[in-house]
Amino acid sequence: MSIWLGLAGFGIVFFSAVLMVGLSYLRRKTPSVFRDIPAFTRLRQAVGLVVEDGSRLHVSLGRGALTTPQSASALAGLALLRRLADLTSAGDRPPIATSGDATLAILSQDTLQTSAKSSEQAVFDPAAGRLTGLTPFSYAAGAIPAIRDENVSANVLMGNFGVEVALLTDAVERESTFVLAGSDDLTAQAVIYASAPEPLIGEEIYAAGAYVESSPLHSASLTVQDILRWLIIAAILVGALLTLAGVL
Amino acid sequence: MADVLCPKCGESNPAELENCQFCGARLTPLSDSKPVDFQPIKVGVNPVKEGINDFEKVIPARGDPIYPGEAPTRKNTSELEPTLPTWLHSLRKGQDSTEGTSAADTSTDQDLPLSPVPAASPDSSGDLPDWLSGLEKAASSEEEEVPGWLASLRGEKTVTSVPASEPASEPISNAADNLSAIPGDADWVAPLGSEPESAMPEITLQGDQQGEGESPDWLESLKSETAAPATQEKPASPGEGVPDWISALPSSSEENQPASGQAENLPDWLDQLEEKAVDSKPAQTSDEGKTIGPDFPDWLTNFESAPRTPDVTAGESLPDWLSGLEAKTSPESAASAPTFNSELPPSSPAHGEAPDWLSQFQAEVNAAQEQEAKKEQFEVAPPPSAQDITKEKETGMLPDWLAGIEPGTVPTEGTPALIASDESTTPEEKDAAAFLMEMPDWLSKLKPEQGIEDDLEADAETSNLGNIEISELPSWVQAMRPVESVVAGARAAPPDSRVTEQMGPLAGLHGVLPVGPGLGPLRKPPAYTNILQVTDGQQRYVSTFERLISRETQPQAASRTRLASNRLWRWLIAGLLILAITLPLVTGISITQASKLQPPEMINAFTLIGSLPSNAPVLVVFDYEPALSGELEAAAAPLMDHLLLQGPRLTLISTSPTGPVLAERFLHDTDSSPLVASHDYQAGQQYVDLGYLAGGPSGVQYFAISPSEAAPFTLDGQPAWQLPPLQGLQKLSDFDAIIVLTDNADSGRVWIEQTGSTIGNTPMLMVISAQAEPMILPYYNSGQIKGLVTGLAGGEAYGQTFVSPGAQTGLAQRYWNAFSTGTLVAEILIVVGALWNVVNGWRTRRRKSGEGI
Amino acid sequence: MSAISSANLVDLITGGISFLLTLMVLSYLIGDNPAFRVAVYIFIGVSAGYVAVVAWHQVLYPRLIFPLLSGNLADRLLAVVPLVLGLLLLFKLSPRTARLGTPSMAFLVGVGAAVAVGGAVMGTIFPQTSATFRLPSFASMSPELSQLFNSTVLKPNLEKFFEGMVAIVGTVATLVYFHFGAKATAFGPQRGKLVNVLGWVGQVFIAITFGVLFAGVFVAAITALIERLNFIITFLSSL
Amino acid sequence: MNRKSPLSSFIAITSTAIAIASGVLVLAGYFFAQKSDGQASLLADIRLALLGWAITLAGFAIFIGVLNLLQAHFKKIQQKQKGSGYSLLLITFLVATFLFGLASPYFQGGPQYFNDVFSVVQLPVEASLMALLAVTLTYASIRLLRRRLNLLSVIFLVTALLILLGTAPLPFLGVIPGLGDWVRPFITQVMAAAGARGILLGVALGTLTTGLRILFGADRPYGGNK
Repeated sequence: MSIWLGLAGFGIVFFSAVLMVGLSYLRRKTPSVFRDIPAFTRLRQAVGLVVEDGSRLHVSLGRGALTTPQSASALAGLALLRRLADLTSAGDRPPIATSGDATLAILSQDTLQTSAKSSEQAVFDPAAGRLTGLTPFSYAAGAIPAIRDENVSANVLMGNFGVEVALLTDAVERESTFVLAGSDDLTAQAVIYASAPEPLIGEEIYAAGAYVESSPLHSASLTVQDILRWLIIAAILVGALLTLAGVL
Repeated sequence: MADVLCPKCGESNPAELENCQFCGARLTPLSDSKPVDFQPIKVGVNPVKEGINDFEKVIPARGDPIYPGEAPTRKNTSELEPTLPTWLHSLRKGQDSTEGTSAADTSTDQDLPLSPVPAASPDSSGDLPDWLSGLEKAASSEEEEVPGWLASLRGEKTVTSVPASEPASEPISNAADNLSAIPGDADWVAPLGSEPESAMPEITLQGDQQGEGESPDWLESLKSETAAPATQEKPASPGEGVPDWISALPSSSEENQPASGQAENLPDWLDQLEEKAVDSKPAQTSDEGKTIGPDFPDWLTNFESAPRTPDVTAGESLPDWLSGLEAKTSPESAASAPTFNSELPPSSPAHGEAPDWLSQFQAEVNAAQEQEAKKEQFEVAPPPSAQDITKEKETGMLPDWLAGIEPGTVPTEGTPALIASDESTTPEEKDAAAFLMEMPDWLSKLKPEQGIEDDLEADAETSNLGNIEISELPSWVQAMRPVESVVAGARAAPPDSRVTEQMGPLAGLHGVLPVGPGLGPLRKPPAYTNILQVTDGQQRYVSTFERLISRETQPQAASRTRLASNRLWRWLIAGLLILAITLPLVTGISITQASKLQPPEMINAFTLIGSLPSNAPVLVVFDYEPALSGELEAAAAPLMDHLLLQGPRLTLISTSPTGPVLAERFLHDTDSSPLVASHDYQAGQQYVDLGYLAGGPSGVQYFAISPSEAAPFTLDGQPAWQLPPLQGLQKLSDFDAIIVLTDNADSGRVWIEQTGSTIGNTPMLMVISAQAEPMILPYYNSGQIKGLVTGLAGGEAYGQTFVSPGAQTGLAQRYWNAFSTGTLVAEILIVVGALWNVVNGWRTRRRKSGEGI
Repeated sequence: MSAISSANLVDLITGGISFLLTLMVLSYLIGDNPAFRVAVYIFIGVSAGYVAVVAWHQVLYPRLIFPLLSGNLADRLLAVVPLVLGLLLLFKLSPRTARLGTPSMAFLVGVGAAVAVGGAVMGTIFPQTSATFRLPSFASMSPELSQLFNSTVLKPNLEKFFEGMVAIVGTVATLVYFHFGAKATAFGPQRGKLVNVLGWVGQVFIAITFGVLFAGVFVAAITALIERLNFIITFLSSL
Repeated sequence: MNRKSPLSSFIAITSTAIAIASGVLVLAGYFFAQKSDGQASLLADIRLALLGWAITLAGFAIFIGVLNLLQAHFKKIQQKQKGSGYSLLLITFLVATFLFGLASPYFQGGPQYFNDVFSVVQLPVEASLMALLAVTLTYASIRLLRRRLNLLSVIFLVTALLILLGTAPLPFLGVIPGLGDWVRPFITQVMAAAGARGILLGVALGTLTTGLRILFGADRPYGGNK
């Protein structure tokens, strides 16, 4: 039984992989259109303002350890960080990246360094990618000073958070700066929904790549998600009918 | 247009003559110029710069331009000549490249006048089948000259997508070679070949064989042009088209070198390369836009606005084009969406105008009074760019510039838009998007016609765009003039040195263009601008522009002022909550009767615990953060009290680093959990603490498969599985019960899902924080969890169901009153506060609207 | 005697420290202030140190040092790989040498991505999908027509059936809400009618879900507040 | 990123190769964990081994992270930046805790004292931070309608209030009948569960594609060029 389950799982992954590659090539000819997510629009404006007034951008990547399934949200956050770092590369100061997991902190430094190099900025400050704490709350508490003291005018909280995200959104609210927040954790999403002006719900955080970067592969991923989505819906409905009929 | 004025001597000649009968200077190219001229430029990357540097370089090569000081009115047609080289050059390049590859071209030339589309199709089908289809579709839907445009558009598409990946993947020098060795390089032929086809209709309208006659020296001019950048690939040649080309390449090749090597991420680097190569387009259209002398803003606005005509018309007929347009809005930039949408309406009128605007332009060429009309605009035209230059100089707000240009290019262009989704990897693009906010405001000011009136509405701005299309073309024609004088001065210069211009508005061009990877338009440009001769007219516009900037920064301030945080509310909430909680705790009065709720899942847990045999091995998982220890200790205390009363052998484990300590504390700390601590369980005899189980889900799975391997040691580092509490336990299913204390739905799910296959008949109970309930409850309903205690309420209910023999009251009971009062106060606060905020917000909104009226 | 007093003293000191720290943190309610900062930085330092210690005692020692010192050849060989990768990580300490540590991070990222994908498919997509269509089958509901009207069988089943239906609608609608694909129109990207309608229903479900979760978080938070205040009170009363 | 040295491009290539290879292996271990006879397959063993390494490596990374933390705060102190006093505090407590923790197993009652350090410093602070949320969240929900005044926000608040009323008894009244035993369970177990499921499935889809992009080597956060 579990063998079949494994095969099915493999099938899904393989199917989506093929779809992604194929679509990413099609996308080059006919790009796809995606629904408007206002949060990203505002993010662009905020980033623009950051570059203009020489303030700083703060990206917080959460505390999802790489060895856990929660890593994906952090990886999405890293992809976004790279884009934003490029966008603000000409700003007076590079963005700050805070994270609650050591591996993420290292990755954020790599990302910022790469961006700094590609934008030919000689100076790269490793302190720009910080580990602010190794437990969820110490991480959040450690990120608060970054939000308050470093002339940050736009915050992006994207990654695996728990309820501690409320501390961050609250600190941002006190500073009345911009914040775009999203998490893969449901409780965190609920908190964000209530406490952040620009919440990203559910899988929207994974769309950041496509909305901010829009490389063919990213937009292809969204289309793949849509396709799988409808497959799942179909599965649910069929399954429901079958159970009703007593087959399952 | 009966007569043509000779560009050199100004005498008028019969139109059919190709050379001036008086001075022998070439005449005909002029008439071809307009149509072909802006096509390549508007359409794609290279054409734009090719156009530009052709224009710079071919001027010397071609016959004498107007002499400086001659009255424009007399020389009106010859003023237009400067524009020749642009199209002419691209045309020539196209032709000789196609000649270099396929002899079919010449034949197609003859065919073209009869039927443009078939003409294009034969050899297009040869190398570029995909745009052929688009071409045919287009031809069906467009009038006379449009097919050509479409063809070129299609051609452009292939230009960017096909060859791009090639040169980009190799070192710059090779890429440069590719450029210079045009006939040799197939990739190059494709795009270049596509251009002449697009141009054909117009060419054949007026003397095309003449075009062929000239081919040799075009070839060399072409060579010189491409060779120049190839040899000197350095930031100092921005005005160049090709250097840009290359400047774009480093960014791609450099960034991709590591990638290009490896086979695994082929898809990635391939598309990256294409992206990068494509990037060169927005990159340098914008760069020219901001750096090149006065005329360029108009150029760009022209070239951007012009293509709109075919594209939009095509947009109706060709769905994929339309999707191309759409593509801009969502994937590329959410920000560009509004502007794009707002732009569509004006663009459709635009395409209505453009065709006749074209023909009208042809007619205008010789009409003096028309020229006069344009001269006004010419006076107006340069300043915007003057403003820009000064603007770059003072405030590093180039992105606005870009933004100003992008909306023009990006949403309106059909085919490039297809690429645009790739482009957007360039910082520039992003910036443009990021700044689109400000763009409408000042771009609208940039339009000479618009002057300094400011309205922030997008539709107003787009209407401006609409006007530009009609009115601005003349201005760039005019704008050639100063350049003429410059070039006339530097005519003798060799092809390469034409790059470095000494004076005139175009001067400094080359110091300007940022070259190299990541050099976004956000970059503050080098101080080259001081060699600009700024006329007082330009000065006027500079000041104007400063005003614009200052105005433009205002919305920024506005957007900064968000809802100010309200301290008073915080203090009020804090004070009331603390008061409401402290009073019951201090006084200890009971104002709330015990909960009568007996959730079935809690009852199940109760009966299950009660049914455990004594000395039963029980695994207790401590998976909560210290932050929630208060809630979970209160919730779990009654259950654990009940459990310990059965005298089981406990095995403790945790997947959070802090878990083990919390477990120890929970078992022993008399303050935080008197109920449990009273049992005084002894480590090693009655329970074993396996400590921290690293690795999250996989760790749990590992533990589920083989506990003794996954967690071999106790908290204090001694081998655990020989200790009495673990005697005779090998598998997870050997435990009589598994109790998971967690605050986090994820870790709860992990334990349920990862142990599912190995847990056997061992029942799993959970004590969870209230926040995890909705995610965990389904597993109770599905029978994967046998019992559940949720939060303080669950603990209290359990405490009601199971009365500790010592008749001690657990934390839950002690907290219960405070909990009820505290929650009540919070509820009231929320309701009142929310209403207050609604009313307030409504009032402020009404006040605002009142001011607005 | 002295032992007792010393024990009390220890309790007093430890309790006093916790008490002070609690007050310092709660002072954040008034506003950000040095006291809060001090408490937070101490907290960060201690927790980081604590986690590092746990990492040593519970991860590195048993998984790396122990096998290397007292393991058989296979164990040692297996332990060498993470040792090398770990040493490479040390290069990450300086931006100049950081590149050398890249392979280790690449390994972590690769494994992490795989764990994420595997967990998403096997851990969420399959179980959650199958869990959604748990409806009482009509077969079980009415083995015989006579039983169909037997309320003891029918009523709970009908309830279950209704709940199951709501669950299906809710799940599907929520899924649909996230649908990204759209058609560009003059008014920006628009989704199909059906998608919009279902998506709106989904949004309602999302709002309800978040409401429930938010209430849960709030209860947890207020319980923590109660626990803290209770601690303060007990400490003060113990003086 | 690195046009400079062939070394760096070599590193980039090998890194991407490592990432993809390890990822694919682990993934295969997920799906083909069991042989037909139900025994763990070779792939499953490989996966466990790789995961073991990853976990160990993550342990290493914690130390790197701690060292980074120390670096950053040392720098703050050296440059006498604002708040360097706090940094000093942090460093002191970090080092002290760490050394004490390392030494604790080797003297009498050490582990107990170490646990005390935890429950004296970390636990109260974390619990207090959580307690702060009670106020923060109340404030947030009050501001919500000011920020986004729409039907969904209202639904959100009303649901939250209903759940609160159904969870906590009112003084002197107890839980409102019907609310605690019918409305709350229905909302929580049926509606919220359904919504949560939908969101979780969506998140899983996003996770899937994000992970795949990594496995393609398309996204390379590890200092690749993307």
